[in-house]
Amino acid sequence: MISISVQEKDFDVGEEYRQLQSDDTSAGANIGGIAIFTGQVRDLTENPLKFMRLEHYPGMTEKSLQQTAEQAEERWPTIDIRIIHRIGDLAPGEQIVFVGVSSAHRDAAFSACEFSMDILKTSAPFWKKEQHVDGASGWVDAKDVDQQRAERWQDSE
Amino acid sequence: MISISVQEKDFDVGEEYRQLQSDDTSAGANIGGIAIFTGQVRDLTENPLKFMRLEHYPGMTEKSLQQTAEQAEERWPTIDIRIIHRIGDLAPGEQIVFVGVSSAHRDAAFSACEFSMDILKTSAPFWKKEQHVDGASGWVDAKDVDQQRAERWQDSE
Amino acid sequence: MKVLFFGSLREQLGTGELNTALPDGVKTIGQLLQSLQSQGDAWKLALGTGNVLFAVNQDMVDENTAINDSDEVALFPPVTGG
Amino acid sequence: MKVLFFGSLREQLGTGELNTALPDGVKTIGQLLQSLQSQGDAWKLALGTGNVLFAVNQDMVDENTAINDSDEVALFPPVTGG
Repeated sequence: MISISVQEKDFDVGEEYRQLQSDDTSAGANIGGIAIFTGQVRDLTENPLKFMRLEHYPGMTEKSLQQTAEQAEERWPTIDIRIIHRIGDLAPGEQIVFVGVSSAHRDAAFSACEFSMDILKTSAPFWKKEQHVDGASGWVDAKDVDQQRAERWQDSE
Repeated sequence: MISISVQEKDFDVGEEYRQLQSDDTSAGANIGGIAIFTGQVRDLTENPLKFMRLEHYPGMTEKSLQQTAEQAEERWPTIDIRIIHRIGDLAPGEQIVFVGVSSAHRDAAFSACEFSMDILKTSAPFWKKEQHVDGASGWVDAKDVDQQRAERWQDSE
Repeated sequence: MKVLFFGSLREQLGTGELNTALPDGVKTIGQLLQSLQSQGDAWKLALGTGNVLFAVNQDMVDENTAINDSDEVALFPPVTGG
Repeated sequence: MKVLFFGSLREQLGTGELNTALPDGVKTIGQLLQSLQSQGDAWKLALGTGNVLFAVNQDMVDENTAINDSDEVALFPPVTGG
């Protein structure tokens, strides 16, 4: 089962984990492993960050995340895939993204989770703008390394 | 910081996640990502499982898990690594193992988490014995694929 | 047709949405990008970077993708979510 | 010296711990494994599988690792945690 959410409000990892665990109607005790990744707002700039503004393309965002999860589901034997991505103004330390995957197999859970994060980073239409404490602001540039991480899934399982 | 626990009692993923998030005295808002894996008892046998008995080598278990976490810490820029492994009798669906890694970087969090799981599977002295509902029981055999997954970390970063 | 702009492009252009007829001779989204640059210096500056991504009907596509008047078209910089 | 057994080995041997003097001529843990097999058929059956792992002082080691009387030595089947 795939669950996608794009939302302003925060998410609770414990609660999301319980949702992944409790898909027992279909999976019973077949879940062997659950892999989770969350991303947070870092404050690494010399100029202190007040918050990160997350802009997105409503409609396409959900469609893109859904397609990413479906691709993961086709490549690995997953049970559930849950993706949450926040939008709006997020302070340093706040959670931005959640990807959780349950599977009968540990390798499938890990791979589908990491794949989803890597593809999301280069294909889901979100844009970050840093808003600094001193009033300065600037759009975050896309990173080559993210493109490379996404591309490595093209030629290897 | 490394935290290792071998315990009979269950663990709460939400609480463990909060611990990973809250190591702010050293990390501040430097955590960019947190990767978590949990393993559960599956019931895949034709003969229904009553519980899985987890036996271990007290002392060596903790030492082995500590060494695995230290190796992960040397290879990737992690902030915190938390490993929990349960022992005793665990029913189908119960949690067995937790590995959580926080890092400034998503790739480091993912790799250190997956590495720790793979190395743990082949080097931490735990043994599983299936206890079936009908009274039958049998030790679980080690899997070649686990050995292969551990060995792939020897030649690649 | 509706052309949407996001992120730094939206900000540079001062608009998130343009309602326009498909210009004569424009058959692909790459050609639309070229055509829009003739609207003025701000458009040329924002869209002439060689670093613009395309979506047609909410799917990311390449510059050679055909478009028509009823499509929802979007132009935006490389994405930075996650 | 103290020799510990775990998992199926412990069960097959009917004991988790053996207190014994280091047998004459035994210098490595691989040699200890050979020596223990001479204790009887059950020992030969359990320890002669070619599928026994070794730990000395709670570190996994290979069969050529030297041991002495004060070491904590353990023999066990491949591990199956996680």
